[in-house]
Amino acid sequence: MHAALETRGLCKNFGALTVAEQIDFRLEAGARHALIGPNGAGKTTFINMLSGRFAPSSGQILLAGEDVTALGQVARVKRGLARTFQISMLFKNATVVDNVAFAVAERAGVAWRMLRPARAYREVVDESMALLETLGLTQDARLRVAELSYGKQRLVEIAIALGLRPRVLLLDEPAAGVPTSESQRILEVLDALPEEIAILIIEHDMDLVFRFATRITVLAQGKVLIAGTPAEIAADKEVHEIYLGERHA
Amino acid sequence: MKHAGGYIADSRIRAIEWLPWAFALLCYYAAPSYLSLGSYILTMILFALSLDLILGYGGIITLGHSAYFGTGAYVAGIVAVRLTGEPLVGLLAGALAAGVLGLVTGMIILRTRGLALLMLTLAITSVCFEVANKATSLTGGADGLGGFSLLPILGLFRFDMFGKTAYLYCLAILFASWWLVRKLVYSPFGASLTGVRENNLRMHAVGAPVYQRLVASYTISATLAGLAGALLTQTTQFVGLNALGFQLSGELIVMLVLGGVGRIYGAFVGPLVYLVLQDYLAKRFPEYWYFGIGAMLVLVVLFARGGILGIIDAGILRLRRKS
Amino acid sequence: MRLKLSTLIAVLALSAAVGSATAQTVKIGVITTYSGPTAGQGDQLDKGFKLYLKLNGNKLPPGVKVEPIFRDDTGANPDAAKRVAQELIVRDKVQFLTGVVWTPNAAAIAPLTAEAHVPFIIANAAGWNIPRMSDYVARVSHTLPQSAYPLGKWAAKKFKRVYTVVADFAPGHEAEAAFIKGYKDAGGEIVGSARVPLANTDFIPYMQRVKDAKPNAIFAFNPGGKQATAQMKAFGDLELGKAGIKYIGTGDITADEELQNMGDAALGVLTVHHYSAAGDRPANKSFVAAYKKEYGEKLNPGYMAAVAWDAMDLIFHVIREQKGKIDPDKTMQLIRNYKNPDSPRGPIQIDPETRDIVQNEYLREVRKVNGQLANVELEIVETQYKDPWKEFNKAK
Amino acid sequence: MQDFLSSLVNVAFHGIAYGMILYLISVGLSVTMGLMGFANLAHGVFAMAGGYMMLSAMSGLDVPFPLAIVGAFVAVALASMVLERFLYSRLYSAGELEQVLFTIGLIFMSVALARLVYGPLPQPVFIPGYLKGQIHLLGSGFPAYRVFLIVFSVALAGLLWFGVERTRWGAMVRATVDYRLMAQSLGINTARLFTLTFGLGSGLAALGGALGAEIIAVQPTYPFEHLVYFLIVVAVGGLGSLRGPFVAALLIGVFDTACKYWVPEFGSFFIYVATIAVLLWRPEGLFGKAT
Repeated sequence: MHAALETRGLCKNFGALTVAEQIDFRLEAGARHALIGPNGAGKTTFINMLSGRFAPSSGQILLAGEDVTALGQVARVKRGLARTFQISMLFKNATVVDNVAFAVAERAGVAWRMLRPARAYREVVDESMALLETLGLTQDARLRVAELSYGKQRLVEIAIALGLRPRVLLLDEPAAGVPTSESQRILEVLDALPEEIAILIIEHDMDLVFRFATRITVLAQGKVLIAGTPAEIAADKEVHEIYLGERHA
Repeated sequence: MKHAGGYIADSRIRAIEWLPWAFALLCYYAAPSYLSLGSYILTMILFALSLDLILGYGGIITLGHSAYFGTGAYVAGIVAVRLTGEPLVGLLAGALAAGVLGLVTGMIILRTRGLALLMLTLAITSVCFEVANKATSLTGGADGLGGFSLLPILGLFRFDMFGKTAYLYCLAILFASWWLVRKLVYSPFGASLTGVRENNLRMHAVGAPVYQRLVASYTISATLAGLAGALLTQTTQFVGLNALGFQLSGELIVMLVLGGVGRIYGAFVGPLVYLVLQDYLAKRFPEYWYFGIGAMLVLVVLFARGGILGIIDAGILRLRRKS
Repeated sequence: MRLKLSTLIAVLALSAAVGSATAQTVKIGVITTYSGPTAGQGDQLDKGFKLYLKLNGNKLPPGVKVEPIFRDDTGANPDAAKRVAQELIVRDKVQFLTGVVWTPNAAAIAPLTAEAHVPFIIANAAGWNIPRMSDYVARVSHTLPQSAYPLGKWAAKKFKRVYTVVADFAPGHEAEAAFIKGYKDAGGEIVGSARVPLANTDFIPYMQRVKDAKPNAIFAFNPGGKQATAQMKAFGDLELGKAGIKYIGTGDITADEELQNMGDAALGVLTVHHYSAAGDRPANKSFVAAYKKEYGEKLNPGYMAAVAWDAMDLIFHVIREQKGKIDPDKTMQLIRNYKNPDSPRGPIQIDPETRDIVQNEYLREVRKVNGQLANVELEIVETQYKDPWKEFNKAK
Repeated sequence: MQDFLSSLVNVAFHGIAYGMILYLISVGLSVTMGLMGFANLAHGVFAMAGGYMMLSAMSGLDVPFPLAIVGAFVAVALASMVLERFLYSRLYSAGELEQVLFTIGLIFMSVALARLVYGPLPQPVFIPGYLKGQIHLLGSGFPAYRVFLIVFSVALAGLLWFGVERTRWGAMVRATVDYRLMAQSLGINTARLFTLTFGLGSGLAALGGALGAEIIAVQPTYPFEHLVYFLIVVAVGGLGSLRGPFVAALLIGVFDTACKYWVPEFGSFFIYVATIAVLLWRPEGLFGKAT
């Protein structure tokens, strides 16, 4: 059985700066996997390589056993890999439902159609609305994204990714910058995500990480420090020192 | 900014959308001595509409759209001189040539962004300019291409010197183009262009072939620009090098932004206001008319980013809030 | 079937003419260049027209007034010029068109005047065959062969080898062809020819090329203005004069309004042309004095200002002859027989056959007069001279 | 062969002189666009203003040439700083499109104003006697004024390089170009830095316009006419770099002069083709940073 997503010896240099060094990583099918590490550990760069936004300097990326290292973002999305962004990367002046529908339309292969009005593609609109409903955004569907609260914008991020019906979902700090009043809602949404989706999450909120993840990888200075169950990580001395220590001390 | 299109937008033509057409017909009867200016305005509206498709929907800032306008204009002129005086043949040939050029150049330049893209569009139109300047036997060079005459449209409607036929001809072509652009804007394709403009990176991340889609919209836009150029040639029975100058591209952006970007009707309002104002100022102050144009631009950018339609929107919103 | 522009416009223009027969206000559409890089040339026409209107605007029969309408064609921009002319004819219902710096613009306007029966008095655009494009065109300025051809003949006696550099548009091509014909027929040798794009501002490379070819003289034509200055400066900077190369050309290259900008490099340049602000005819002296009084002591009228003056004089003449009731065909008849023995440039007349100007061509040299550069007239090379090109290219 | 060599030398010389003018005018534009991300198409306005200032100071007030040059630099730099504070700064957060339009508007207005004040004709240029004539070197004569131009511009380029690479101000500019947010968090007053840099860039343009008046005639449509060349220098050289515009201006000056010399009938055709080629090869310009 292949891993949903796997990397072998993944490296990335920006000039003299090494931000990823020999990363071997496995994301099992249906996993709830968290990637943690201090600022500048190379977490977002790692996600960018996985999603195809950056090409790695060396190493391999395998999606369900298939080598996708040379493929672009579009091809990886087609193969079921979706991601969200750390800072909201939304279509700010478009409506909430359009934000989701852009993704759904690409997946459903109707985005090239030129002659019938978009609204006539009921299946796209209905699916987008249904997604918004599961995230509790039905009321906001017709608003422009820029008019939403930040917490709701984070939910739209997730909705867009789900519109692609991914088998692997990369979540880059889904709760970053969200006030506690709204972060609870995000956690509920994460908990309710379909089980068959393999999820890799980057998050600084340790409470969220330990409640959500069944497996944790710690990244420091571009290298995998340790990987294990939440309990193993919580018990690890080194992790405590460089990372958790500063919080729990 | 309020953009037309999207998955919940009602794509049926609203009553108010017939207003420009009613107005255009009214002008035909009410201001017969202004028809040559009118034809020019209609042509520039079509040109602005073509730009709106890539600027307003694709987010591409170009100083080189006159390359396609000029190509359409020259091809229509050359067809009339060398092949046939049938207007529709010239029109189609002009649009087709511009479309092909748009496809080829679009494929080359749309991989870049920002300043590089702006400069590439500028350089391409400058190259076209130099080519037309040099290919004297075909284009007349700096002297321009004139001295051809056209057959009646479909063998029925002769071009007259009042510009009546020309005006209605422009109106008909503009109407057809508007209908097409409207379809595009409200289609999933148009929606995806909005997505590209709003957030290019995110569009990649949802698996959209952004480059291909930009090339497609660029080609369509170039075709429409070529159509506008061919119309200009046929209604004035003359083509000069200015049709390829980057100044024309600059003026075009000015007109479109003045009206409002990315909402179809900005392309109608902008050229109308700009050209009527220019006509008025140029007559009153032939030496200094561009001061007024410049001041207007600065004011629009500082105080009315959404252009004239943006001001109207804001006004309506305020009225609604009060009531 | 060939679609001619409809005769409807003619009907309109005629009815306008009839309508205005009682109104007694004669509308004159003036098209010149007010904006863009070549606004300087347009300004010359503007100044000449306005000076005439100011000093002579009242010399009309009682009850007759003229209303000039000034419009901008933005430079060598034929489609804009054509649109402006069309508007002047259709909307403003002008009875005369005049002005026009640029040949391409005039060529675009001429067919309209044929349709609309509006007399069109060209005040600069020199392309030789424009009057043939419409029976309603007359020209008071010049053609390039008129000066370049006699210059060629004259140059053959003085210089063995000549290099030609002209602006790359119709008048430039005509100047080149006429000079070469006159020069070669008289036995001269052309060692090279270059055509410079109309938008060019840097003449150094072209002049370097000339210098390297080691001719005895360089023949130049450019559309005046800052190009004339730039070319002259390049000539001076590269010291072509010291290399034994004489600078000769049509009067455009030492246009009076620009001459002071050219500096001492211009000294000794030889040109053939029809007008010089330094001409010592009494009519010219009073014209130059009036010009300086109006526009400033430092400014000299160039040939375009002088021609604009003459164009307005011609229009006033035909208005007076018809007592303000303008009939296009009668107007053209009067124009064909127009003579002015006392223009600032000397005696002029319109050739009844070609409707082009007949005038003296002077050989001039740039010299310092009272500390200022001036085109000093040395001799009349051709007296009451018609456009030679129309003789060589007889209408079929 | 001798002839060919001498024409080669001449083409190179005049190309370099022309390139240096382009460099002086464009370097400020490169810095403004790179540092502030502002697409300032109206940059040529400052060059034109410099030209007018110098010429009217010399002809109207009999100010000597060196003083007129300095005066043009200072006056335009100050005036542009006022403009930056009151107008440009309001558009830093706006999109490229707004900036383009705004600056086109400024060009239109300045063209009309220049015409109103100075008339449509190019202004006469009088260079001082000691810069006239030719300097003879290696058997060829070179116009003294252009030799002066080259020497002066190279010296200025060196000074600029020193200022940016070796001074605290330069370090702040470089830091801000690379990491704007970080620079702000480090306590660099970016607003003041922008104003100063903008003033310097405009002042340099004024210097270029004034010194180059002999070669590029000063007249109202100046900002439009030469805009394309300034932009080409900046785009080909790369944004925010000092070396980029220098190399690009030299290349363009020499290439343009050479094309006009050897294939005069093609005018500027090859410049545009070369620009397209460079930008396709390196969209960020020869010395720009890849994004």
